[in-house]
Amino acid sequence: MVEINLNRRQFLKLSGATAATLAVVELGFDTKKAHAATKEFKIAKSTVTPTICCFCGVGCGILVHTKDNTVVYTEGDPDNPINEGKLCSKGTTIRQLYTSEKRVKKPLYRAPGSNKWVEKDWEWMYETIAKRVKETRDKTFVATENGLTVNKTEAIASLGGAALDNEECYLLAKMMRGLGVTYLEHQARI
Amino acid sequence: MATEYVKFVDVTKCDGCRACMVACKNWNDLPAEPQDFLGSAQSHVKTTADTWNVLQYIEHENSKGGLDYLFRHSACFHCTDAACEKVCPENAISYTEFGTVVIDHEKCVGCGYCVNNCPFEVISLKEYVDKNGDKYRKANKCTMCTDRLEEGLQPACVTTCHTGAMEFGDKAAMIKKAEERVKQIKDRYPNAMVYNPQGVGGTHTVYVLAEKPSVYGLPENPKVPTSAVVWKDYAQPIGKMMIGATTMAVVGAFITNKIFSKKTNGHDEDGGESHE
Amino acid sequence: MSKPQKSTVKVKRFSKAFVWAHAVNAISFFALYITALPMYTEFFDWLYPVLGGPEGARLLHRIFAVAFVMPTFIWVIFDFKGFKLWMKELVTWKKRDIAFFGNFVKELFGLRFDHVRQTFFNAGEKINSLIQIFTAILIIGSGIPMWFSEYFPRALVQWGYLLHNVGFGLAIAVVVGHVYLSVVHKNSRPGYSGVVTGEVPAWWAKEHYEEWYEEEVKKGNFPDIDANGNPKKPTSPNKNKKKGA
Amino acid sequence: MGANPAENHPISFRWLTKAKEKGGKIVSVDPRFTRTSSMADIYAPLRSGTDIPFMGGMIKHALDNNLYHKEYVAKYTNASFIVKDSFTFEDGLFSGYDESKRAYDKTKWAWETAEDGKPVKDETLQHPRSVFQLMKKHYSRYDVDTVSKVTGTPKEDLLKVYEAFCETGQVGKSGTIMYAMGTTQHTVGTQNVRAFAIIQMLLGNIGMPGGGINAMRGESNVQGSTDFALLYDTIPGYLTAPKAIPEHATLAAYNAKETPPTGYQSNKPKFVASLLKAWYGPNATAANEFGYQYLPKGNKNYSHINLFKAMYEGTLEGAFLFGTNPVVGGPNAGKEKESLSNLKWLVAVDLWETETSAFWQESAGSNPAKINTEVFFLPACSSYEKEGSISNSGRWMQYRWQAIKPLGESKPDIEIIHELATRIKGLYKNEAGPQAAPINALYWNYGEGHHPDIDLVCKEINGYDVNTGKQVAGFAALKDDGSTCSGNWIYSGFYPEEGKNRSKNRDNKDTGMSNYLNWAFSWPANRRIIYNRASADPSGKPWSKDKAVIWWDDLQAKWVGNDVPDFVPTKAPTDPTGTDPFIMNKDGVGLLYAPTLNDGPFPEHYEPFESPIPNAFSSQELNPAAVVIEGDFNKRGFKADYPIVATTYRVSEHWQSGTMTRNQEWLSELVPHMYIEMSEELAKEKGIKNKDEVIVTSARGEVKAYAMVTKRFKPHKINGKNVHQIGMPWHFGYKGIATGETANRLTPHIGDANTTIPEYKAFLCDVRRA
Repeated sequence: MVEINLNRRQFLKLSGATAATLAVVELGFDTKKAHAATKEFKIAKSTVTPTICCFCGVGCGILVHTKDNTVVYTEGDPDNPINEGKLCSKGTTIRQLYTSEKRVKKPLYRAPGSNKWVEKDWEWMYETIAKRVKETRDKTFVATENGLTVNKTEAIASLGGAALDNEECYLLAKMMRGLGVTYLEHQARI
Repeated sequence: MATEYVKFVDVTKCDGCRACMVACKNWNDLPAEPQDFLGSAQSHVKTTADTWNVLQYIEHENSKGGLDYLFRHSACFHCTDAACEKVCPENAISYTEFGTVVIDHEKCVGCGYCVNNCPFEVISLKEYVDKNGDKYRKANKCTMCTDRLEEGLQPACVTTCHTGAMEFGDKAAMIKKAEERVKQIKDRYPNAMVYNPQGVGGTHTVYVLAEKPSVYGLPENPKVPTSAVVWKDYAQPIGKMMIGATTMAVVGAFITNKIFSKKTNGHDEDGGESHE
Repeated sequence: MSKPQKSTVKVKRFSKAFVWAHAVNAISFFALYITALPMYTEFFDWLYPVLGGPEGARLLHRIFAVAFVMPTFIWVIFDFKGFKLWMKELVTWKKRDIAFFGNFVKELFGLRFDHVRQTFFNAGEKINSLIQIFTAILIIGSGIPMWFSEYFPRALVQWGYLLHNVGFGLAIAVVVGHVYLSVVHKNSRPGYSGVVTGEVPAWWAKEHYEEWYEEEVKKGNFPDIDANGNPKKPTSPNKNKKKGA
Repeated sequence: MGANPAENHPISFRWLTKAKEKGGKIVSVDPRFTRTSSMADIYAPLRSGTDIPFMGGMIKHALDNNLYHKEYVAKYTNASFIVKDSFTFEDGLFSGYDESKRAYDKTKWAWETAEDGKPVKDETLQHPRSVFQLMKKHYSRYDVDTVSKVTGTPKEDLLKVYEAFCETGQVGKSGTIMYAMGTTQHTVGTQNVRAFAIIQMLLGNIGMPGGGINAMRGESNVQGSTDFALLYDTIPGYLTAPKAIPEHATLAAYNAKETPPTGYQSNKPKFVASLLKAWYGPNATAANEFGYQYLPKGNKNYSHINLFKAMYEGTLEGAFLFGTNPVVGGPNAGKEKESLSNLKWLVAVDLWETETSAFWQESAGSNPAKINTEVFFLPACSSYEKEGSISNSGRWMQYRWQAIKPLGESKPDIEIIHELATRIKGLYKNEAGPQAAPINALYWNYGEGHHPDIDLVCKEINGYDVNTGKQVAGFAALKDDGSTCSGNWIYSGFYPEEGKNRSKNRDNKDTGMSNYLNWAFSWPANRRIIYNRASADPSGKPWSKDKAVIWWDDLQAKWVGNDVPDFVPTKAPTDPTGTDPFIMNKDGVGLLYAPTLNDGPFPEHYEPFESPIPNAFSSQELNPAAVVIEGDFNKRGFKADYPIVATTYRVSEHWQSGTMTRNQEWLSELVPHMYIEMSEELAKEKGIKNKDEVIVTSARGEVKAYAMVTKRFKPHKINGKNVHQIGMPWHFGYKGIATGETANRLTPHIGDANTTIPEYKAFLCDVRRA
C-alpha cells in the first residue's frame, strides 16, 4: 500500500553491505543472522509506516517502526522533503504517544457529584451521550427567529479539532452543523 | 580499519532543540530521569547513566560585551587514547573498528574506575536489579550508536539533527570542514576553535566551539590522568611481575629449603613439630 | 645428624590483643586479596561466581576493608604498651639490624647461618612491619576516596586507584614473604605459634631475639635457658605470665 | 517576528539556517533573547504589544527612502485607488466610529468607483486621496524616535532591522516574515499581520519564492481544521456561515450578499451548492435550496471567549471537547474551569486525562460533591494508530498511514464521530418536526459497520458528479445546479479519480524551485505558492531569473513554470485582467488599504488591554473596535498594582496545553518545571535569586513557579524609563508527568477586534518571592 523509499537515509557508505541493510529495513527480514543471534538489531524486523508529525504545523514526515505489537522506534522520514529525515525533540518522541503509561485505554464516566471515574463500555457511552445530546437539543432548539429559519441550538458547544485528521474535521463540522450547533470553535481561535 | 569516522559537532549551528537527547533515549531505550530545576533551560547538569547526551545552555557575555546564548551537545568524546579503556580492570571497554569506544556490559563489573578517570566526566554507573532482587551496577555512556554504525546507519543523534550542527563522516574530511568553519565564523566568534584535544590522542567527537573550552566547562587540555598512565603502564605490570617474582621466590625458597633440609637434617621441621 | 630434643618451656611473646589484631589483620588481608584478585587481573575472573558476582566481591571487599582497619585500634586499645614497643623498635635501627640481613638470606634458603643478636623484633620483622604499615596506609588511604569517590576531588580518586594498586602489589609481595617465613620456613615456624597463642618456645625466642630475651630474663620475666631451652635455673610459674595484663 | 521558530517550529528553522548558509540574513524581533535570536544576524527587542509601531516605522522607512518596489506597488496593489472623502483619521479614530457599539461603519472607508464598478485609480500614486498618499500620511507619524520610545527598541537596532529588511525590496531579493501567536494574540492581532502584509506588498515580496508572510501554525492540522470550518463563522472552504439576518434568509439572498461580481470568488455559489449536496445528499434539491435552511444561523459572536462566557452564565448545557484542554490553554483559565461546572454534560475525547476533563477533581481544587456535570471520557487513539490526512502551514495535505492498532480500547476520532452521528440520527429516525428535519436530512453514508470508510469520506470531500458518481477533477468542475457535490471546494482535486488520493503522493523529486509538486497535495489545485502570478512582472516575465516561479509562454499561449499557476492558465498578460495577480480579491490586487476589517483600513497602534504606559500615538488607549467584557468574568488590572508586562510562550519540548507532551516521559524530563523568566535587573529589584520560587499575580489570578533569572530578558527603555517584562511558558497544569501551575490563570478574556483571539501576549502582572 505504502511505498517507502528509504534511499535518502544517511548511510555511512554505499557498499553492498549497505544495500543489504536497506533490504533489512525495507522488507522486514534479517539477513545478518550472526548479529541477530546475540543481540538483534533494534529495527531489523520492524514494520515501517510513514506518518506525519502530530505536533506543530510544519508537517514533518516520521517513520514509525513497529514490532511485536508495539512501537520500537520513531525517526524522521528521510524521503519527506519538508524535514529530510530530521526532527525536533517532540517529533522524535512520538513513540511515547503509544508507550506512555498515561494513555487512557478505556472509556471513563464521571457521574454528577461523584469524585471518581468509572469504567464503562463504548456502547453505553455512545448511547448515553446520544441521549444527552437529544435531550438538550430538543429542549433548546430554535427553528425560527424573527421570521427567519435558523434551525440552531445554542446550548451545545463543540471545541477543539486542530489535531484531528481532515476527514475527521470534515465529519465533525458536518455533524455539528447538522445538529444546529453554533458554538463551534477550535484552537485556531486561541 | 578502513575509514576512521568522527562525529563533527558544530555548536555554532546548533539551535538547542534537544532532538539529539531524545533520539538517543529513543534508540537506546533509556528511561527518563527528571531532575530538579537548574535555573536555566538545561535539563541535566551533565550526562548520566540514562542520559548519554545533554544539551548545555550557556549565557555568555562575549568579549565585545554582547550576549551569546551558547549551546553544546555534550556526550562521550570517544577518545583515541581513552582513559576509560586504559583503566578498566576487566577489559570491558574497547575500541571498535569505527574508532568508537564501547563498554561491554557482559564484562563490566561496575567498579567505576572509568567513571572517575574520564577526563570529560561522561561515564556513569547505573544500578540494575536482577531477577532475584539483587542489585548490580554497570557503567554507561554514549556508544556513538555503534550498533547502527555496524548496520551502515549513522548515530541516532546525528540523523535527527536538523540544523546540520552534527555530521558523521570521514575523520580527515570532518576536521578539514571544522577548520574551515572556524575561519568563517571568526568575525562573530573571535575565540572560535576546533576542539579535538591531542592530550587524549584526538577524539572521535570533534567540535567547533564558539568560545574557549572553559566556557563550556571543558578542560583546555584534557589528558589521560597521569595517575592512570603510571598505574596502568607501570604499576600494574610491575605489580603483576612482583607478585610473580615473590611467588617464584617463595616457591624457590621452599624447594631449596627442602633440598637443603634433606641434606642437612634427618627429619626436617625440627622446631615446629613439638609445638603443634 | 641428630639434635638433642628441645625443651617445651614456653615464654610469652605476644599479648592477646596482638594475637587478635594480627588474626583480624591476616584474615581480612587475605579476604581483601581474594576479593580483589578478579579485578586485578582477568586471570582470576573465575572467582566472581564464587564471590557472588562483582557485587558480592565488592561487598565482601568493603566489609573486610573495615575489618582491615580494625587491628591497629585493637592493639592500641588493649595493648598500648606492646604497640608502643613496636613503634619504638621500628624507629630504632642499629648496626646489627643490617648484619641481620646477610644471615637472613642464608637462613631463608636453608643455608648455614648465624643468629645475629636481635631485640623484640628482628630487623626483618621491622622491615616487614614498616612496609606493611606503609602499604596499609597506602591501601587504606587510597581505598577511602575510591569507596566514597563522590566526596573526594577526582584527582585524588584517580591517584587513589594508582596508590591502591601499588599498595596492593607491595603488600602482596611482603605478605607472601612474611607468610612463608612464618608458616612454611622451618626456622621461623615456632614463631607462628606466637601469633596464634601468644607463646613461643623459650629456646627459639632466645635464639631469634637474644637481646630481648636476655632483657626479659634480667627483668625476671623469662627463665634463663640453655641452647636447647632447658632452664638454667628454676623459674616460678608466674614468671612467664603476661606482663601487660 | 512574533515567532520563535528555533524553539517552536524547529524544522522550519532548518530552512532558515540553510538560507543563512547561502548568505541570507535572519532578523529576530522578540521581547526576549530567544534561541532564534541567538542564531539571528540581527536581534531587536521590543515591548510586547508594540508590533504596529515597529512595522509602522518600517513602512515609513521604506516609503521615505524609496525602498519599495514601485512597479509592483503601482500595478499589483491598491496603492493607486482613490479613497472617498468620507474616510478620515483623527486622533486614533477612523471615520464612522460608533462608540456605543464599539464598531465602525465601514462604508465610510470605501474607494471611488467608476460607473462600471471598477475603482478609480491614479497609477502615478500622486493623488492626495490615493491609498499610497494616505498611507504615507498615516505612517509619517511613526518616526523612529517615537517608535523607539514606544517599543523600547534602541533606535540603532530599529534602523538595522529596517535597512536589512527593506533591502529585499530590490528585484531579485526576497524576504519573508514568519509569525506566530506572538503576532496574533493581541487586541490588534489582525492588524499586526496586516502591517506585515503592507510591508511585504511594498517590497514586492508576496507571490515570490522566499517571500510571503508565513503563519507558523502551532498544531499539526490547525490549517485543515480551519479549512474544514471548525469555527463558528465559516463553513468548509472559507465560505461565510449563514447568519440570522435577512440578507441570508434564503440561499439566493446569501449568494447575492456573499458573492463578489469579479475575481475568483464570483464562483462561490457553485461551491456552496456543492457543499450542501455533500451534506444533505439526495435531500438537497433545487426545490429546498439544496437544504440551505437546515444549516444553523447564528446571530452573534460565538467565539471561544464568548463560548466560555455563555458557559459561565449557564446558557450552555453540553459540550464536546476533541483533543483540547481549555483549563490550561484558555485565557483566564481559572474562570474557564469554573464555567465548566455549569455544564450538564461534557464529552471529552482525548488520549489522556486532561486538566479539563478532570476539572471536577479535588486535585483541580474543586469540590466534586458540588459539581453536577456528567463527564464522558472517550479514549482516542494517536495519529499513527489510525489513517487520514492533515494539512500543514504550507497547505500541504499529507497522508498518515496506520502503523499499529489503537492501544487498548481507544478508538480513532473518526469512528467516535461516526458512531455518535449514527446514533443521534438513529434517535431521530422516527421523529418528525423542526428539530428532526435537519438531522434526518443529513446525508451520512460512509459504509456499514462501526468504522466509517475513510475513502468514502475523502471522495465526498473532493466531490463527484452526483449523477454519474464520477470524481470531479477539481473545483473548476463544480456546479451550482446540484449536479456536483464537494465537501470542501478548496480541497477539490486531491482525489480526482477513483483510487487516486493525491495526499498519498510520495514522489520526492524536486520539480523546480523546491516545489515538490508530486509530493502530497497542496490546496488549491496543488499550488505551492499562492498568488504566484505576482512573481512575474505585468508583461508575464519573472521579475528575476533567480526567482522564477511561473511565466507566460507566448508560443503555448499559457502560463508555465515550476508551480501550478495561481491564475487562469491561458489568460494572457495582455488581457484586461491579465495583470491582476490577487485573484481572490475582488479587484485582483493586494490590499494596502483594507476597508474590510473591523478596526480600520490601516493598522494603527493601540496599547494592549493592560498596559504600563499611555498610548503615544493618540488618546485612544485600547483598540476602539475590540469588544471588552466587563465584570467578574474578566477583571482588569492596572499599572499601579501590576507594573510589569508579561507574556506567555511555548518551549520546544512541550506542545500547547502540554497534554500530549507532559504525558510523555522523555519530553517531561527535558522541561519538567514551570518557570518564570525575568531579567537580572528585575530580580535584583525584587530580591529574587535564580531558582527561587516566585509568585506572579495578575488581576485574575496567581501562579507559583521557579524564577529563571536570565540575561536574555532586559528591561525595556520606554520613554526613558525602565519597563520590566517577564515571560512564562503556558504548557503546565496539574496532570501528567511534568506538572506546574497554569500560566493562563493570569491572562485576560479580551479578544482581537476581528478574530476575537485572546490577548495572551501582553498583560500586566506583579512578581514577588514565594
